Amino acid sequence: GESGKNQTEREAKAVDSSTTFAYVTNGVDPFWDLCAAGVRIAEEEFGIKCEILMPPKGVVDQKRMMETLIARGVDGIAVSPIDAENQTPFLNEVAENSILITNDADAPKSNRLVYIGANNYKAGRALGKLVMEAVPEGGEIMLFVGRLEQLNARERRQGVIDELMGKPEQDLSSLEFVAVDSKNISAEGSKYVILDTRTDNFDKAKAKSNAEDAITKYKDLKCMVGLFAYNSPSCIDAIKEADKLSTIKICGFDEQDALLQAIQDGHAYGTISQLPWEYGYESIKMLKNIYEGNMPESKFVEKSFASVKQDNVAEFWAKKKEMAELGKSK
Amino acid sequence: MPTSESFLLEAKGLTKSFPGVLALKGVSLSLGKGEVLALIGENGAGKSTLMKILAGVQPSDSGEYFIDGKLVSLQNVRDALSYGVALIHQELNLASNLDLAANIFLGREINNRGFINEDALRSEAQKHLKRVGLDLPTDTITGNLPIGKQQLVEIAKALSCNARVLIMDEPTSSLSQKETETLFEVVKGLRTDGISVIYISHRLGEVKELADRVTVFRDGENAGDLAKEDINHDSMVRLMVGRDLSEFYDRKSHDPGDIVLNVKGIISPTYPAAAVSMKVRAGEVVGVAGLVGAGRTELLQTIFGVTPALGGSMQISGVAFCPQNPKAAIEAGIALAPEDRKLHGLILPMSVRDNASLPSLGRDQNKGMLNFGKEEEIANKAVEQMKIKTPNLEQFARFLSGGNQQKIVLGKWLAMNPKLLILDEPTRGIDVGAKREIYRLMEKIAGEGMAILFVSSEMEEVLGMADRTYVMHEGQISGELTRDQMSEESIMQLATGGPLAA
Amino acid sequence: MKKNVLGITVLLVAIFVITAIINPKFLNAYNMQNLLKWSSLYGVMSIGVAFVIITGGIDLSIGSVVGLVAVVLAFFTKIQGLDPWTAIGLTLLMSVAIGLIHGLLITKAKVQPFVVTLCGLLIYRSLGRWLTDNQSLGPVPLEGDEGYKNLDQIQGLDFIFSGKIALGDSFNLPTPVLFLLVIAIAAGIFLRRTIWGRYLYALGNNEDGARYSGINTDAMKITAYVICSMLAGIAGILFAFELDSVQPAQTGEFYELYAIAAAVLGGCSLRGGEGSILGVVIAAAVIRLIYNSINMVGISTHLEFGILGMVILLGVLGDEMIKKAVTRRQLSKS
Amino acid sequence: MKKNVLGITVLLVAIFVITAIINPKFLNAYNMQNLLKWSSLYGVMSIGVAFVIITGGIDLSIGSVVGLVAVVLAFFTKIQGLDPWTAIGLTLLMSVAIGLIHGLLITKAKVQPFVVTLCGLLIYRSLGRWLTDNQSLGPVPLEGDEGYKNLDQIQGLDFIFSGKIALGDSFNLPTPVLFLLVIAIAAGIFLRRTIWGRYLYALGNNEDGARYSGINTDAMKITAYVICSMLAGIAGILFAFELDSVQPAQTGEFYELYAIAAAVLGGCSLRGGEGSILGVVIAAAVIRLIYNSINMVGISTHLEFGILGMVILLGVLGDEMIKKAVTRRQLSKS
Ligand SMILES: Nc1ncnc2c1ncn2[C@@H]1O[C@H](COP(=O)(O)OP(=O)(O)OP(=O)(O)O)[C@@H](O)[C@H]1O
Ligand SMILES: Nc1ncnc2c1ncn2[C@@H]1O[C@H](COP(=O)(O)OP(=O)(O)OP(=O)(O)O)[C@@H](O)[C@H]1O
Ligand SMILES: [Mg+2]
Ligand SMILES: [Mg+2]
Repeated sequence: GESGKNQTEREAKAVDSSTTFAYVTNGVDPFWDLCAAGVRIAEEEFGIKCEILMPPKGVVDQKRMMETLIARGVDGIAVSPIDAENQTPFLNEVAENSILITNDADAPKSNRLVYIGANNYKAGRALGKLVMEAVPEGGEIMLFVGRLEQLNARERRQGVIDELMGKPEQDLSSLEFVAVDSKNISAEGSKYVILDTRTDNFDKAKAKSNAEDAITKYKDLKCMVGLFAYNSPSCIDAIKEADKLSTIKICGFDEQDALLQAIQDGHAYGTISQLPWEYGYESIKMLKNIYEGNMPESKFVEKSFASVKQDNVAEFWAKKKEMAELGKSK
Repeated sequence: MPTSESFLLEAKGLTKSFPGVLALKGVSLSLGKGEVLALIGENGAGKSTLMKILAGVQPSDSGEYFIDGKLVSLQNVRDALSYGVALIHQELNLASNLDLAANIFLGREINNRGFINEDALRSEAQKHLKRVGLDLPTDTITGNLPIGKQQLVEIAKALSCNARVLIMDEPTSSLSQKETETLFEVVKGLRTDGISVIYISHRLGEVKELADRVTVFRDGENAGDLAKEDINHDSMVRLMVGRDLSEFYDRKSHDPGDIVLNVKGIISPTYPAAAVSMKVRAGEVVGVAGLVGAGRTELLQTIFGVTPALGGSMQISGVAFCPQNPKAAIEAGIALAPEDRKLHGLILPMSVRDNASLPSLGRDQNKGMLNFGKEEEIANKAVEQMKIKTPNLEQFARFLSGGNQQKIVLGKWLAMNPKLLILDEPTRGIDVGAKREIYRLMEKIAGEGMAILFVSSEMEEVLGMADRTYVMHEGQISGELTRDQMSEESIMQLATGGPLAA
Repeated sequence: MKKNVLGITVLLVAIFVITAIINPKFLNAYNMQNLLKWSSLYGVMSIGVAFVIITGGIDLSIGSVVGLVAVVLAFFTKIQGLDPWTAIGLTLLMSVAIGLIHGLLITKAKVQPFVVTLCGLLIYRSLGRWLTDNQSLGPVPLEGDEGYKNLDQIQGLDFIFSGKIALGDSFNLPTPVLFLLVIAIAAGIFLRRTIWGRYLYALGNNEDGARYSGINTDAMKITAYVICSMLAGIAGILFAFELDSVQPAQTGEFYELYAIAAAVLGGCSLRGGEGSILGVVIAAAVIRLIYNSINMVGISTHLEFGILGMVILLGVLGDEMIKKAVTRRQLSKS
Repeated sequence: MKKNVLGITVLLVAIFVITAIINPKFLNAYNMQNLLKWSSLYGVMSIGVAFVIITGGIDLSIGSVVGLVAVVLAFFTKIQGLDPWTAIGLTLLMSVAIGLIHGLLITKAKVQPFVVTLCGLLIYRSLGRWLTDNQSLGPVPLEGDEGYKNLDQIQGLDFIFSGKIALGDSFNLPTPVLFLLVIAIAAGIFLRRTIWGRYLYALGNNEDGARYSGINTDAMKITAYVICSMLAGIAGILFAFELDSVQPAQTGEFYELYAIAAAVLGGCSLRGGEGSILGVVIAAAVIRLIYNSINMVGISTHLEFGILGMVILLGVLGDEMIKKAVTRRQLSKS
């Protein structure tokens, strides 16, 4: 974009201890503490200062926090925009005043310089593959998620649906979504039926009672899929208490301890991790490179994600623990 | 039946019911032009209820209401005002956060398309305040005035309506002698101007002085009318209670016992410069007289621990005592029947039983468990002893008349068997029948050796009941009078700060 | 009083029957167990807030207290490795201290309850996040955690607070139900059979009147806030063990609104002096039942809030109308 | 009245000066602009709730009204492609209707304000989510959207509601400041110079007394709720254009608490009959200032809530103490 010129025209200079970058999350969640670990590693490695800001209540807080960062004159910002599309004008304002990159969620229409992130649709498809491995014979599946207004949640959900329904891979930029309250999704040639998607507004108690109610309602339920970090642990609890571990499989997303424990114990099948610490590290490293005048070739740095199952969970968990320790703010 | 054109206002066969009460059972009332009609009756006779109907505050259930001979149906207060009918409520109804000018013209502001014309408002308000003898800046916040002055503001407010009919529901209950006299002048002036007044009071002396005619209610029905020449104390009482009342103040002298309350130079927050000392003996009835705002209620509240003393000392039966809250005072053997029984004396939404037993609960410790049998006993005893008129013990205190409410207050304290009973305006707003019962009770318990300290603004009551009287002026005790020295003149003299004539 | 409980009971039965007809699986033992369990958790909390509402006050902080207690408990057992019973004791003590502070600020410093507890809402939420650096954590330690050596004891606690007791072949009674029963009965006795309960109703109706009758109104009000925070604390412990995972920024968020809604729907008047424990417990169950029914019937989760809001509003409106009708009938009789 | 405004002004100045000393960048034009802008957005909303609080009521629904209005506006302009001015008109009409419903339920059906607006909080939030199927959307359409043909008009609106007017070289005045100014002055005049304002204060202090004076108290109360919801609606439009992004489940969440906190900190008493617009506006600015300072000084965001809570609590406590001291001095003088 045009106003993006400011960023590239910036005079390149080496980072030093007065250089400050900021890492702005999309909310308050343990996921971001794991990202923070990566930020800390980068901070140490490059000898710079990094601030981590977690807006507690959505777009408003994210906006005001970033405004303050501009007012303070930080040298670069890595952000996970909450509403990528509609926040575009503001992101452009930020991009004019600082180095702006996005991570975790992209705002492709804005003047951000780079996006670092996993393709949530692909991650969803990977999760779908896990489900197919967990219940190869097919059957009824339930999805659980915090809120469906977040793009990453929708993409993830669509990935799972498309994979299970045997649909061809869609292009991320032109995704077609299935309505969020559609029930009993099935397709010709697919052995799977996706019964419903229940949301809980980030209330863990609600997440658990949603899982319990699904167990009550669907006798032949084969697999519960949690799209947000806390969803699958809630499902595990509910299934354990209902004594259905042998009949209902669980696949999750992200890397909460309870889920990893369940994978280790064979109670859950597997999870998709976005390796959040790499987000933090890569973002800061990217900011540093741009600051020093090294623009990357591509504006889209796709990050890998890991599929964690019983065979590799021990190793993964050890790494996660290390990162969690590091991510604690000082 | 055609209505006589000569009546400005006429009500016929009005009925009104409330949950559980039939307050008016078809009452009638008429008012001529320039007439001062006194409306009297026992507590709960339905006087205020009828007045609220006449002033558009509440609708009647049935019956007819004529103004200028025309049948009217009022929807709200505004309608009544448009017919020229204004009501001064029995209870204060001012907005305590607004200033005097705002209150006087509340709802009738001088305005230009909604914008208030403050200057005009203030100068008009000033006039009306002067009329009732209040010479205060119009921007005084109403809540900062003592109750008596607020009552005068209410009257000024009603006068400012330029009403043809002014209804005054117990306007003098919290006025001083002097303020009452000012009010009388105002009422007489209104009569001369051809304005009609309905005047409600339990003070029969006032009625005699002012009224052109008296209408009497009993139990929501008309009990009779008295023409000017027939108005006297006995005739009014007879119509009100349906029989003659013998000797009103029935005091025998007792030999006072030991000193129960000994107050030495206590200082209360309202008058920090004045130290008060007094003694009350067992079996003695001690009065405290004074003008409104003299600090009598403050004194009682300090003794009772509501507003702890800032200095000085007190003894109860020789034991030093300095209550920080009413609980401590009650534990030391003091009881207070407060001036404002609805606010301080009772829990209106609770039953007669709960109210009567409330202070006793803590004393009859049963490891904190309620003893329902005992409660029942206390409440029954109070109802019997005080002759409380209530359908049953479950009745909410809210639904009883003022006199019966006061009797519950007294009953709950007598159940505690205190050493000292303090009464603040024990008969304010209470009808003659109940009054006499309260006086009898005071006599009886004093005879049994209880010490009684009471505050009263009714001269007659002090003269009739007290063995000894302290008179207060601006927070100080300006004099102490024995029964022989007590007279209307001597009390007034001390109450207004003058020296006692030799 | 009885009439209020009647209205809400009819509502409970009506929703129950309709849901059972639409989806008979609603009635199976597992679902009933869950319904009982959640009703108990929210019930405990709602009883607490009922005490405060009866005195004419309000407590907006309980959601944050639930969160903070859950966070601190997990912090003690998992990160500090504290003896689990000591941890329970300390967290309860903390919740009592919170109630005490509320009570003192309200009675002695004369700050309005709404303000005190609104600030509490903000402060405790912040404290929990700060203490754990916003990491979600569960009260039951995992291998390698500090508290792992106490695992047996903690699993014992886990059973006490979120276990199930087999009754007959297929029904397992969730232990929170026992907590609710004990607390509800104790609260009911306290309110209706002890002098202090009477004092609470009296001061809720007329504080000055109660003080003039020799009641130490400040002490009683403080007691109500302490009971409220303590029950929020117990609810916090129950939630922590039930969920096995505590999120400092989210656990308990908005629960104050549920609890207040339950108290109001159950017949408490926000003007004070009115309300019964039975009504509140039934109302808490109604709210949980609505959630359960929405899932059972398969209504979109977007509409949950709205349905809940409508039911509360109609419930309160209906109650008001019943009361009016009863009064009118009494009138026409007399 | 004056004393209240003094206390809060001192607080404002103190935080301002301290922050400026710690981080002089706080004073730069860009930051001042933002501070003014956010203060205005929250100020508009807080003025609305002040009206209701002055009558002795409360409105817990404004956060949800802000959310719903923002959602519906974006829905109209972006998805339905409605004429933008019509869209603005319809959403304002909706907010007025909401206030009217609140007022009628409170005055005619005699349901308590807390209950009515708590149900409102739940219902409107749900409505917004249901209407948009819980998708985020912005009021300004993007290429391909239905409303795209009205783009010029909408961008005009965008400027009106969230534009910046250059004053001098470096300072741009955000347009919401003008909204706040106009609304605050109008509200101040309404409350202090018209009969209706006087009626609101009178009925907040003594409702029966006001009715006995011939004031149509029900109509006045309804007016207060209508004003409150309408200002929440205006705030909703301002927020929608400011953020360019509306999230049905989140936009406006918790704002009722900010607005009530601002009203209380600004000198309104929840008992009714007290409060001034100036105080409320300053208090809203203080709250925004606290947020800004925390970020400027670089304090952990985990502590934001806590600091805000402490400041409000201490502010109200301090105010209480000042009042007491003044009374005592007056006493000792007399
Ligand atoms: N709002 C109400 N609700 C229920 N009962 C009421 C109400 N107002 C009045 N009553 C009852 O109606 C009856 C008449 O009351 P009213 O106030 O008219 O008596 P009154 O003659 O003015 O007595 P007092 O001399 O004590 O003022 C009483 O029994 C009273 O308890
Ligand atoms: N709420 C109040 N605010 C300010 N001043 C008050 C208040 N109540 C009483 N006062 C003042 O305290 C003084 C003493 O009042 P108090 O009520 O004790 O007088 P009193 O002699 O008992 O009169 P009354 O016969 O009305 O009870 C009065 O001058 C009055 O102005
Ligand atoms: Mg009367
Ligand atoms: Mg007095």
